[in-house]
Amino acid sequence: MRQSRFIKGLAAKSLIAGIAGLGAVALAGTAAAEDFALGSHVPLTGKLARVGTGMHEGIAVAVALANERYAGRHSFSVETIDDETSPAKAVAAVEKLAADEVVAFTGGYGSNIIGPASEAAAKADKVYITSGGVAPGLTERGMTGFFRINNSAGYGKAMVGLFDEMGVEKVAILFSNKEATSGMAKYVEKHLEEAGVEVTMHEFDGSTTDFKPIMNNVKLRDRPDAVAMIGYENDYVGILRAGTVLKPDVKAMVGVWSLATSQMNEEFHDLVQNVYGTSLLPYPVEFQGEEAQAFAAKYEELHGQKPDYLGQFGYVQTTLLVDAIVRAFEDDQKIEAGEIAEELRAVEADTLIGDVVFDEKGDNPSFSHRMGQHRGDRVEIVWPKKAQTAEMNFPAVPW
Amino acid sequence: MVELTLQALFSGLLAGGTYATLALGLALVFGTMRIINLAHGELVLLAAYVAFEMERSAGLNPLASIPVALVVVGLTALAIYLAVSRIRTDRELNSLLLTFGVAIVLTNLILIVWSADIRSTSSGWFLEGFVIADTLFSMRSEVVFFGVGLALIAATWWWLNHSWLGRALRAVSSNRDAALLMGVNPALVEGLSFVVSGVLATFSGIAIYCATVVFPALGHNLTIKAFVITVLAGMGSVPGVLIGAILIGMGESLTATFAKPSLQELTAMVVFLLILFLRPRGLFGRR
Amino acid sequence: MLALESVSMNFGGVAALSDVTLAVAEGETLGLVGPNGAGKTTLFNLISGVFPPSSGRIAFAGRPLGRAANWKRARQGIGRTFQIPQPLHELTVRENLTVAQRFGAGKRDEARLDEILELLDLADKQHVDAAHGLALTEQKALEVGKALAVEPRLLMLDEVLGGLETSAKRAFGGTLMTVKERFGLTMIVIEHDIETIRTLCPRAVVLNFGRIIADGTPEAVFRDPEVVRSYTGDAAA
Amino acid sequence: MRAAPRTPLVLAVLLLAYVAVPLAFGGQDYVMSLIIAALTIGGIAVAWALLGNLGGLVSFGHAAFFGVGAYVSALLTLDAGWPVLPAMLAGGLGAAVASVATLPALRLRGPYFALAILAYAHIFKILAVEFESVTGGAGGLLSIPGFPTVLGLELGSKVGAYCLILTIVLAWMAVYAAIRGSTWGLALRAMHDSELATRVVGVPSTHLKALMLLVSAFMTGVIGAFNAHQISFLDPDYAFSGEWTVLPIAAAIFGGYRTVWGPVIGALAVYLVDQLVFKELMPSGHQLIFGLLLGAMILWSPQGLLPLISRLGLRSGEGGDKEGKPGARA
Repeated sequence: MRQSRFIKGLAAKSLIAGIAGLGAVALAGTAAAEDFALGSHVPLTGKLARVGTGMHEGIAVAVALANERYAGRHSFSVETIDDETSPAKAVAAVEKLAADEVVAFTGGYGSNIIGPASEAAAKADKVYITSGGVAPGLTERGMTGFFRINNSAGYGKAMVGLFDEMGVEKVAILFSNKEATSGMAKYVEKHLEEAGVEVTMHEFDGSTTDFKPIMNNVKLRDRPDAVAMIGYENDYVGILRAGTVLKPDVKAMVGVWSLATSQMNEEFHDLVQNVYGTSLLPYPVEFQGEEAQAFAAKYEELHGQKPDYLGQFGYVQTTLLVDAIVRAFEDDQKIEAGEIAEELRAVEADTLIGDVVFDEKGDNPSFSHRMGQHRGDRVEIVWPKKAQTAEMNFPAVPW
Repeated sequence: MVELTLQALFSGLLAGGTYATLALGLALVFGTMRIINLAHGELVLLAAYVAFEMERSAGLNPLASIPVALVVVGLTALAIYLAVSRIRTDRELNSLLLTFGVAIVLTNLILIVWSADIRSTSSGWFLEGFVIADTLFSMRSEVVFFGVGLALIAATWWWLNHSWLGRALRAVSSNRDAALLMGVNPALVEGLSFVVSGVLATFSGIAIYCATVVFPALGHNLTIKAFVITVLAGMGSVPGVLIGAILIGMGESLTATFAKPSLQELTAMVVFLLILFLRPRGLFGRR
Repeated sequence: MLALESVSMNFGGVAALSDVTLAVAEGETLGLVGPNGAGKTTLFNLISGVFPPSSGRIAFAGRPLGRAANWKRARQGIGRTFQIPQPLHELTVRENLTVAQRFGAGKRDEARLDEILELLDLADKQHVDAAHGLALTEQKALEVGKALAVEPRLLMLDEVLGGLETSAKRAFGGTLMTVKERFGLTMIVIEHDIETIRTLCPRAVVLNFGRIIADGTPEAVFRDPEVVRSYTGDAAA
Repeated sequence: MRAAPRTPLVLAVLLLAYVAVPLAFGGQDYVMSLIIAALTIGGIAVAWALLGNLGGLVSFGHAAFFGVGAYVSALLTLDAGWPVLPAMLAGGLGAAVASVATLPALRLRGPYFALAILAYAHIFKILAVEFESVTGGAGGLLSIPGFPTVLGLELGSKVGAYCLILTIVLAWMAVYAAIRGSTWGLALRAMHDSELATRVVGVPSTHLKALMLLVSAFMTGVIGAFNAHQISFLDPDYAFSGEWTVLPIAAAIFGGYRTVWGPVIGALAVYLVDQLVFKELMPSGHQLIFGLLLGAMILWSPQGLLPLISRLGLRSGEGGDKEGKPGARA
């Protein structure tokens, strides 16, 4: 079943690429055409292949829905290049797409890749919008055409906010020594300590498989109220399994991205019970509102599965971009990067990922993630209060 | 403190069992043919993915998919041998490059077929805790495969020392020409060593699938770990592999417990280099 | 020139050389004989520094060699050949000599290389691939040529005449004498052939089971009953 | 003697590289980017091949030197305010100094050496993560200064960066050729198959190998520094990525690592074909092609592509399947 899904995905990808190619040709032919080709680079191979694919699928949904929304007036396509998680290839991809005269860029995963890639986009005078890199430095580069709908502060706020609401006094942070994870760990450490919470830090290598020694340290030495896990899926699984075996006396296991997802709920069902992680929407997704439902339906149609958070981010960033392009185009029938950027900066939208309002740096300060909790076959949103689908189950751990 | 140390040693011991199974296949081929099979980790990974596929599509328990995995991995190992045996010049280095190429191919095939998602068994039985005296904690899978690993090592050791084929294998490894004179066909024996290494890789892969998670890029790490242990053990020493694996396992868990978890890898690498420089024949190597 | 003092060498408990004490005077040509496995080549390896002795001391030109590396000994003036010719692979005959001269003697002197090639009858073959293009006699000549290019004071020849036909052997023996005179060498010659030793060497030393069992003129040595026994016992075949 | 008949060819290639390529592709940033990336790989491949061919040492960890060079240069420009070009040289020196730490590995035979260097690459990476105060840790370094304008040539532009990396790679090839043509080169080539025989004629083989390791590390370090300023960011995963080892090896093997041109031609061919052709055919997992290519070359033409072509062309002349006639390597 998985495999056929994959093949379908492949077919869809090549179809999109084909359309994009045609679109580029058409665009090059007639300068004032109503067909807009977007450029996208995401990792479809390499370390970040999984997350890149998720964003890629969301972008495809946004383009498909835009074609329906603007049917008869404009058409959209996206030309995607696999950057293979390599900055040099991402830069080359951006340059190639720019040469193919794409209107703007949506995509990018990993702060280290987005950095140089977005600089290449700026050089080509194109707008670049992303949700794939949360490093604060990205929006501190004085670029006018760079937009990001999420940021590490938003993730950190959610995690710290949840701990605050739990009223924990001592937290052990287990984090992977990667760029995004160590940055996030430091953010959380700082803000928890400011709130008077005692913090212990445990940095582990990405290749760690046996977390029992770390967990035992947590259990016997730290004795925290809660454990914060900042890593990726394989780390979460390892940590939680170590927890299940050692059963430290903690009140909550809290993670960040890639944890409170439908996939983790399905594949590691027992392991993730009562575990928290960032999540925009509950699962099974109760899409409320027309747009959300349309998104979910289209996602299932195109990719044969329920959307995850990666798809939502990819979708939101691309939809914001598409709408800005249309607005920038329709007043004077011209596509200008500066104008698209202006339109984006004027956005005040309530999206699938919450409010989006860009500041002058292209950051979205109002971004705040939500925290979900695995409960049975469901992921309930438990923080913030106003978005709650259920009260948090606290204290509770998988074991 | 005592509790922490004991748990670290226990965890290291169990990890060592898995590492030993992982390394033994590599060490066997290395001992027989002086060939470092850089695709060994990918063979292990392949077994894990076969188990995953059987579990997902047929609902089989990982243990039940061992026969299928044996066939798939054994044949792949044989194919690698057939390619390696075609090398005529500078076999030691060219085989390194060739198996390196095979490793890249296998990693990407796994990526294409099973995608980059992380996989692990959904069979809860393996993940249940196994606790000794309320102080030593482990998962059932770790204990089970520690036992399996010990049995495999004992079996391999017995096979090498007491069976005719095993002795032939050792004869080939010490002197190919003399073996020829004894009426042993070196090609057959070398092919056999690859297949046996595939068998060991299979068990190792299933063990890893049951205890931790697998993903396509994991193979490289597994190969490196296996090689580190092989060097530590020394050429041709089966018990050495077990002891080396346990030392590495314990070294890692002690580092994680008392120093800094992110330095685990550093410990293994430094030990590896020290052994290479100070005692290149390994802890238990002959010759 | 060369002095060995109670030199012993063990390989994993097997004694290849035991308590060998030997002095070679400047300008001397010493024949080193003995059955296979007597330790002759081991002795060369110790002097040229392929490996250090288990015990004992070796001094060259009045200075102890200690644990000096083999390439340093070449630079100090110890040249040697290998029983199985070991040309420098991937190089031509002349390049072989060039490398030896450049590194062993620390200079470039094309005229001297020409002379060596001429003396050893290799001039025609100087641009031939040394590893694959030479006949056995030529390979042996190249062995000597490499050692000469180092500009040694002591030249150790390990069966350079072995395997050659009688006439070739005689001619090459003559060449060696010329070479010795021309470059003022001290030589140690390992040879099985008693006749060769007689013609080349005023002095012969016999090794058996790693020990010196005789030392004297070839005539005296080959009459020594122990030497005769060692030969009929082991080397008859 | 070797270069004389080739001079016109060399001049033609230089003209093509310095004039024709910028004229033809100068306007297409992405083509230039690909060529720059390919030359970056090619530069490491030359350094790798120098060590492999002359030193007889196959390394599986050139990423170690690449990463050190990148970090040293980036940190000198960021923290000490050095100008970029001297910092790049210092990056090369830094890599050479780092290679001193790897000298004990010279005692090891073939595969052991290869994997020991790999261990060093791992260790350097871990150190880059751990020494956060200096290296910025896992978060890495952002906004590394780009190339300056020299003599009116804007090195920061695509064409400028291209000319810079081209010059570096050509310089490395010249160094490689010069070493190979010297008596040292003769001794180094001889060492590969007859180490003891070279030692007893006075060749300090270990010293020469060490020197080649240092030179190779220096070259790789400068290339790493170039890449850091070109991409303008670094983190440990990227700087010490296995990619900096894998691709150069594939390129050098493919082009023929016993020739001076082979590694660069191999890099251009492998990288550009991969990016322009295979990537279109296989959006995911097209690295598979590298593996197949590497395996196929080892099996059918371990001396690389050029000998393979000439062999296919001259099939009638060749008797058996014997590889590596010395003439073909010179």
